[in-house]
Amino acid sequence: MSAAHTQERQMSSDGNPYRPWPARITSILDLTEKEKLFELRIIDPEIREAFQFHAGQFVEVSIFGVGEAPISISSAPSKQGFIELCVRNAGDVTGALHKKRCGDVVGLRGPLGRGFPFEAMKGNDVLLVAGGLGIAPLKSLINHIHDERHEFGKVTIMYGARNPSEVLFRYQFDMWRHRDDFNLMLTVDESDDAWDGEVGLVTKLFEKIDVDPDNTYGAVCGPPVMYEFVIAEMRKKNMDVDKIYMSFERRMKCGIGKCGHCGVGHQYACIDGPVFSYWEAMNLQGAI
Amino acid sequence: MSLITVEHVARIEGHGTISVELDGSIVKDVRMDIVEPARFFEPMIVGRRFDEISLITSRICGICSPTHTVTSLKAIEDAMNIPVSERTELFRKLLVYGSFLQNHATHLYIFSAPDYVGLPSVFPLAETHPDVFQRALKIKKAGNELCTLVGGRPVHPVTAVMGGFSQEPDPRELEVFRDRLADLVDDAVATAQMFDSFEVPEFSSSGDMLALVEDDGYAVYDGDTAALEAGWRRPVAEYRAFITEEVFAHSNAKHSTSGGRSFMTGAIARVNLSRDMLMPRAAEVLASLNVRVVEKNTFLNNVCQAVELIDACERCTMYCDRLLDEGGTSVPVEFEIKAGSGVGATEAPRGTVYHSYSIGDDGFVTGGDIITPTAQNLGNLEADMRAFAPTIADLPYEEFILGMEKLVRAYDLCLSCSVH
Amino acid sequence: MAPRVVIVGLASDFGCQVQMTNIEDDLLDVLGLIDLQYWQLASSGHMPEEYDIAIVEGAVTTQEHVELLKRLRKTAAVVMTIGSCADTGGILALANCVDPDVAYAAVYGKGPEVARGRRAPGPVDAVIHVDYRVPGCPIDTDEFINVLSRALQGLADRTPVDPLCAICKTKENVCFLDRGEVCLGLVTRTGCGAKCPTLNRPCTGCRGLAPDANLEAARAAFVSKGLDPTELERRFDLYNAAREVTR
Amino acid sequence: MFFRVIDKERLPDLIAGLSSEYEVVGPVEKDGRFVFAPISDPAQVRLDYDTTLLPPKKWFLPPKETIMRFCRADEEVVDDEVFAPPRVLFGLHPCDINALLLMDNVFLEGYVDPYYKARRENTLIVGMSCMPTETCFCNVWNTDEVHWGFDIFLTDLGDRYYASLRTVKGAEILDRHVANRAVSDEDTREFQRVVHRFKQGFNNNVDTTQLPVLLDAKFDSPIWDEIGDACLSCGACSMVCPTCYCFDVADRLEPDQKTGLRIRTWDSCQFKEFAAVAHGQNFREDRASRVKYRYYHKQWGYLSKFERVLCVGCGRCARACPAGISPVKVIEALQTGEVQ
Ligand SMILES: Cc1cc2nc3c(=O)[nH]c(=O)nc-3n(C[C@H](O)[C@H](O)[C@H](O)COP(=O)(O)OP(=O)(O)OC[C@H]3O[C@@H](n4cnc5c(N)ncnc54)[C@H](O)[C@@H]3O)c2cc1C
Ligand code: SF4
Ligand code: SF4
Ligand code: SF4
Repeated sequence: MSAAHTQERQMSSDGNPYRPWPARITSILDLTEKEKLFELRIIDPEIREAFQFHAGQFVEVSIFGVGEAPISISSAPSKQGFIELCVRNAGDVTGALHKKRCGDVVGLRGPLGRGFPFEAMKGNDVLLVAGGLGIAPLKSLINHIHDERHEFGKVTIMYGARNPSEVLFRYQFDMWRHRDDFNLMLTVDESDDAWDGEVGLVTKLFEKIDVDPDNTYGAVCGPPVMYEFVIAEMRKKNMDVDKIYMSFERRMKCGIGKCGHCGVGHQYACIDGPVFSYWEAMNLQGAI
Repeated sequence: MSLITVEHVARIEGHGTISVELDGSIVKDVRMDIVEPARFFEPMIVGRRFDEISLITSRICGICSPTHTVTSLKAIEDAMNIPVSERTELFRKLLVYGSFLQNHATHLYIFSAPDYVGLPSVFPLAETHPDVFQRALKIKKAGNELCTLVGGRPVHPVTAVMGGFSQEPDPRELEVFRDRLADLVDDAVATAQMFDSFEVPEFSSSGDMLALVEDDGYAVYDGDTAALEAGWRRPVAEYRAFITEEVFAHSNAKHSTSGGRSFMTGAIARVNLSRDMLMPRAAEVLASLNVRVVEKNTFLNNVCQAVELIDACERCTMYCDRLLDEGGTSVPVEFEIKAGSGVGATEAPRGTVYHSYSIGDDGFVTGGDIITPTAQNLGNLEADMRAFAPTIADLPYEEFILGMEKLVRAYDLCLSCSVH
Repeated sequence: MAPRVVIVGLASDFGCQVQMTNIEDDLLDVLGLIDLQYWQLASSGHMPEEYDIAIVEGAVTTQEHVELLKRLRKTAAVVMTIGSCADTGGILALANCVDPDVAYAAVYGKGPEVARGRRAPGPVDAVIHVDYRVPGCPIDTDEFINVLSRALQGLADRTPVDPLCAICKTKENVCFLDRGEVCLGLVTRTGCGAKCPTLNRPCTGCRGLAPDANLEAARAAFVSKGLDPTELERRFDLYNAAREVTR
Repeated sequence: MFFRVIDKERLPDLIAGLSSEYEVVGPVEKDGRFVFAPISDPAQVRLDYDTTLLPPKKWFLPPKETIMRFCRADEEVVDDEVFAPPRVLFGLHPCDINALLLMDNVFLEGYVDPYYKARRENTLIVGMSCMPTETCFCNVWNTDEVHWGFDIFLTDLGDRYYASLRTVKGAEILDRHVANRAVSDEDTREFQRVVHRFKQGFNNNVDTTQLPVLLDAKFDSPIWDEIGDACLSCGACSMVCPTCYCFDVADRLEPDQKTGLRIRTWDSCQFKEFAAVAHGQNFREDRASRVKYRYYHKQWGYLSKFERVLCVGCGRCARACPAGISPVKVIEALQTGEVQ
């Protein structure tokens, strides 16, 4: 299953997959106090054009002097010439990235890893469940589905955040909310006066939906604690173990299957994942 | 009555405060308060094993750590009757000289020179006199690297152990270093000439001068103690009999006297007592300088340190040659742990340091005593300060203070050593 | 604007400050990064009212030190300790093993009380929060420059938490335990490049207890190598007598 | 493969000859044990060595290596050149050669690691037969034999070596630097006798049948806690292991803070921070989970990808571990439910 799904072309033009390409920050949007959305363009036009990816893949963002961090691509694969990264300030690299300004240059390696099985999902219903920052990779998938909406059946999006101020991509949700071909459900753990959505854990939303287990794909991404409960709900709806997909966060240093940090069970999250089916994940000891 | 104090005098190693009591422009009293907190090394080593002692006492001073290490090892070897090889001694000498090079360069350029060129620190020299600044760093660096080559690192040597060395430097590196030391002689000469050109006040210290002496060399690693004016020479094992320590209320460091008289130890004492033993170039330069034969002007301690730099470079070149040519081993000698007492004395850059220990038959230390050069010098320093202050009392405040600081710094005090 | 830095010494042998001057080749580069406002060892001048980074050497042994540290913490955005004395109490904390009055009498006899406000020697972080640390007795100059660089960039403190043996292995040293000698590398904080074992001397624990050390297992390892397990604690006291561990 | 025979006393000719063209690295004595180090005189080479402190991997993946230099101002790599001098590794035992083949899977498959690759390509391997020691268990993994991954392999027949020539280069350098002759039937018979004696020499024989099943089935076994309690998390096992390849990457600025280096260093899954991510989450916080992971990855994770176990039975970890944890003991503990 593993190797075949990974991108195996050597990334950099000189054949050094550790060497980042310079990329320019072309826009920065403050999403919340801790998250910003960056738009990046690889400076070399040839490489920029050649940069093709799948929803669920990630890049290594490099800031020289600080280090590298794996970040999921948030924009849709159908949008070319740039990528969007939704980044939470969580430490050294992400902190340094947050200090960058529009026009600054950072390093980029990728696309890396195995994304969601977009082709296989076609012709089916899709149930997407995100918690917190987990919306970052899922947004790429949602956008991609959006661009090829006619290929899919029912599309349900569940998204839970801790409180209204932490809800990411509000502008997008406001757009999708008014479309009847997306069933969008938002919930927060703690609400405030202005909040008109649901209150409670994301699992609560399952009460409100019907799933056709024979032709529904699931895609889940969120903090580690979330998976167990969301999957239990999906299993209650009789969804197949090999049609539920999830994305894993692990420590990564190289992103290309060498450094060993992202080992999860018998696999590596960077090249065998970060997206795994639930069946695969069940077989990864210590994964969930 | 007014009281002038200079708290935490800058550019000396450790914390001390100068206090001058004035009645108009009449100097009533002058003191050097050592506020450096006591660290209790002597009681600390009691109950520790013989092979840990040099690690502990090395931490008396970060500048003369190689000397404390070597002195400590010698005292324990003396107590347990352990002879060491000539090769071990040569390496130990290199270690001591390494600390001379690094210390003298630091003291002369970083601590003292700014006084004579009217700067708060040496750093501005990097721009105004890059050649001088680079020379300072070059000598200092060579000292550090000599300590690193032999001891494993510049501060607190690792390889010097009881009876020998845990590891010897690679002969190829030793060879490279020999050439580098030979090269350094010219920089040392330039240093001596520069300090000789600085104007110093006419002044003569009232105390005696004590240093180690040897019949056949410029004593640094070993020897007897000699007194310049009292004229005696006695084995270091008797140091308790010829040095008396006293406690004073204003100072965390004790003061020493010899035969009831304050005395000075350090480069000036060594040059006075052993000038005939200097290496050729050092002797030649000394003869060409303004320093007189028996020199008791404390301020000239600086020039004497510079002369010692020349001597150190020449001498270490010779030692490297011997280490490369003569065989022998520095592998630690086998020994039996036994009870005993012993004394070790070595010349630290700023004067003679004495360590003595008693060891029980289990190898654990039962008592220890350490006298550092600065502790010996403090009494003499205060006497000098008292004698010198009135001669500059009518100068404007800033200049008066600078004058006093210059005198204090000339001693190359190591206050953390003094309060150990 | 370069951050304003003060360098302050408590009770110590100045060894780590000396090490800071021992970066001859890089001294000017490093000084170029900061606005050095106060360094008693190297320059005249007074401690300023305001500064951004305080670098502290030495153990806390007097009440004055405590006051000084509190002042530093209030003023400085970043406090960095250098050396074992500041980090663990270092060698000076060995004095804790001796009754202070006995110690005092041993040094000063019946003479007047001169040691002001004596306290049992301890580390800086027992008094104030420390942001960055450079452990070791003395500090390693490379590590110092690196930690300073991290502090200047606002990166997280990355004082190592693992024991020494791994790096010792990379130096291809024959393990002291296998030679029947006590070595403290099993439990000592890594980061020195296994300096001592590589110079053929067992580690004496100058960088303090590795936060992730397994003391129980280390004692068991000593026993299996035919060594006295109580020597582990006794030797470890050398630089770490102020530590709090369950014995 | 082709075979030749060399008289034992002629071997120094080969080493000296190779030294004229290559940096020759071979086993030399260090404080009573052995290391692979550059050779300046053939007499230094100790072909009777048991095993070396560090495996040959350091010549391909150094413990600390600058992978690129960068300039901070324009976020650009200024140099990522690989330094790979022509080198001969002389005297490698079969386990170590097999270990390199396992490393190749990681560094030369998928994304190719250019640093490892350059050194691998510029290095010739001369293997050497050995006799099992106390801690060897290469027999368990069938890594006591090696059929490729070397240029020349020398089997010690007492007064002569039986040289197996695997590559053109190997045949060439042998011919060029040392007198050799064709193999006789007697030579081959002696070769077989020697190999037989070698095979008889092992005293570790742990049962490894269905190891992946055992590892999965016993994933939650308290055995792991017991082993975890004994582990010092010192990482010694990973450092000395010829097949452990994990590394860390960190940036270091030059003192002027303008340029810097991206440096990779050997890392170990036994270190506490190895699997830690942001927000205080650590996927392998406790020792037991880390020890377990090492064995799990070696004997099942790697196997699932490359169809081989990531261990060659060299026994280095067993010798290096202060707590005496070893693959043999761990497998036995899993099988018997008891830590010996
Ligand atoms: C496939 C994948 C996709 C991801 N996608 C996104 C995304 O879209 N958006 C996003 O914001 N995040 C994403 N992440 C998470 C992101 O990669 C991490 O938050 C980021 O790597 C943190 O790096 P940093 O340098 O900012 O933090 P670090 O400075 O590395 O610190 C983070 C934490 O890691 C630990 N740590 C790191 N290094 C060390 C060390 N040397 N020693 C000790 N502890 C250490 C500490 O616990 C620290 O608190 C993703 C992760 C993965 C694996
Ligand atoms: S010598 Fe010391 S540091 Fe090195 S491996 Fe052995 S115990 Fe660890
Ligand atoms: S080996 Fe041990 S004693 Fe030596 S420097 Fe490192 S931590 Fe300190
Ligand atoms: S796990 Fe141990 S025995 Fe196996 S290859 Fe690594 S060091 Fe050798």
